Amino acid sequence: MSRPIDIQELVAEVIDHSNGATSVFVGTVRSTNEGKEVLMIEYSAYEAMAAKEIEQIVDEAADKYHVRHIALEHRLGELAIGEASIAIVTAHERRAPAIDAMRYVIEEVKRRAPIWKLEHYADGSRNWVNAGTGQAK
Amino acid sequence: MSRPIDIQELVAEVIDHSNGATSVFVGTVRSTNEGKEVLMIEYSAYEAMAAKEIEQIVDEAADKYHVRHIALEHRLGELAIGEASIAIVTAHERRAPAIDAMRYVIEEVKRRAPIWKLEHYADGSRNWVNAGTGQAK
Amino acid sequence: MTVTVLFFASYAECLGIKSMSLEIGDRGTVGDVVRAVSGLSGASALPPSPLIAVNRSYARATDVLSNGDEIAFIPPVAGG
Amino acid sequence: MTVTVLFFASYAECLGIKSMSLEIGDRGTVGDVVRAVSGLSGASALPPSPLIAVNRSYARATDVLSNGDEIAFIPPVAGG
Repeated sequence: MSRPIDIQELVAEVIDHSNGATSVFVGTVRSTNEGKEVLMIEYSAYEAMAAKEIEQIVDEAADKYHVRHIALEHRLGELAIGEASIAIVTAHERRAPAIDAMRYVIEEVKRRAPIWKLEHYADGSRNWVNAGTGQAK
Repeated sequence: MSRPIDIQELVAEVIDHSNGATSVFVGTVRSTNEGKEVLMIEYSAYEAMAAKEIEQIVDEAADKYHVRHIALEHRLGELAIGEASIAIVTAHERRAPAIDAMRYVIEEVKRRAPIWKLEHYADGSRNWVNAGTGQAK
Repeated sequence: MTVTVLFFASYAECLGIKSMSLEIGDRGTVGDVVRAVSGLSGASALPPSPLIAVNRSYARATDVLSNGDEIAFIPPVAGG
Repeated sequence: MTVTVLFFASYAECLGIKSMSLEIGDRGTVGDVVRAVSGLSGASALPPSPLIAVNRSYARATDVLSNGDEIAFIPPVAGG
């Protein structure tokens, strides 16, 4: 979780000659959020539960869309602007299930995985993303 | 169009620090189609029109989802099993427009771009994909 | 007037040609070109109303052509 | 019986603690733990019904606890 995400490596995990479609989602740290200039984001998690929840989400996507090939990586710790915090790769014979499964996994990870972001801004302030507002990204 | 698609390079084309989400679709040559073992696929196109149509599709996606960062590559010629025939990369501040734009582009390219596949099978036969059936993949 | 007619993929294979020049009457339409082509050897393998592009844009049978237009017969596409 | 209570992110910051051991009565519930925590210094910053996980699964206020359970207070998540 502490080294940069290698997308090619994740894609390689799902390679199978029966697949005709690979779908990838990469979440990266944005330079601005709600009008404030972001310096970096500190990601933290309830690690044991996050791992369990993510495993369950992947299993659900596999069942729901019959997608056997799903790879996911989520980083924790301090991430700079432009760095990838999450990458999801799905592959399937056809494109619709690959894209649907990818979308399901990112939506559910954002909804359920116990992971938090502490944004540090250029003006010296910091903010727990979503805390208080309960507003989903 | 004749060298392998470099996904990292396409992703690099859309990198912008204002973006928090990158979405990728890669279409690859499958080892079987409708129960037949595929050896390779020959892609051909009405190149001038395909380029124009793809440019228009990208413009439509940009307008529809307000996604400024879209990169696309489509290969022609003989492709082996597992090789990428198309890659689409979109990036946006938020994930929903990035994923929607990616999906729009691949659906429309498959529906409208004048590109054809001649599948060569292990049993020595060959078939123009979709020809006759008019069935969309 | 003269137009260029292009054939691709399975259509080029059925007809045995990739392109031809065609002399048509003034205010000739896409439909006129389709009828002319339907008389070619191998054209029975083409659908009665094939997809047509004029100057690289999809067109309708009633569209009127101009001298020098490029008319393409587009088999069912299968890109991606 | 004894349960372990975990706090994360903004909750850990408000309370100034990341975990504690809590002694509760037999057949104590998630709700009992939430009430006990609401008496801690800094707990006013927590919502009245925070999201709770028991042994790494989301739980309800009425769920009955067992000795040794791990109860986690989950702030609004923001992964991805």
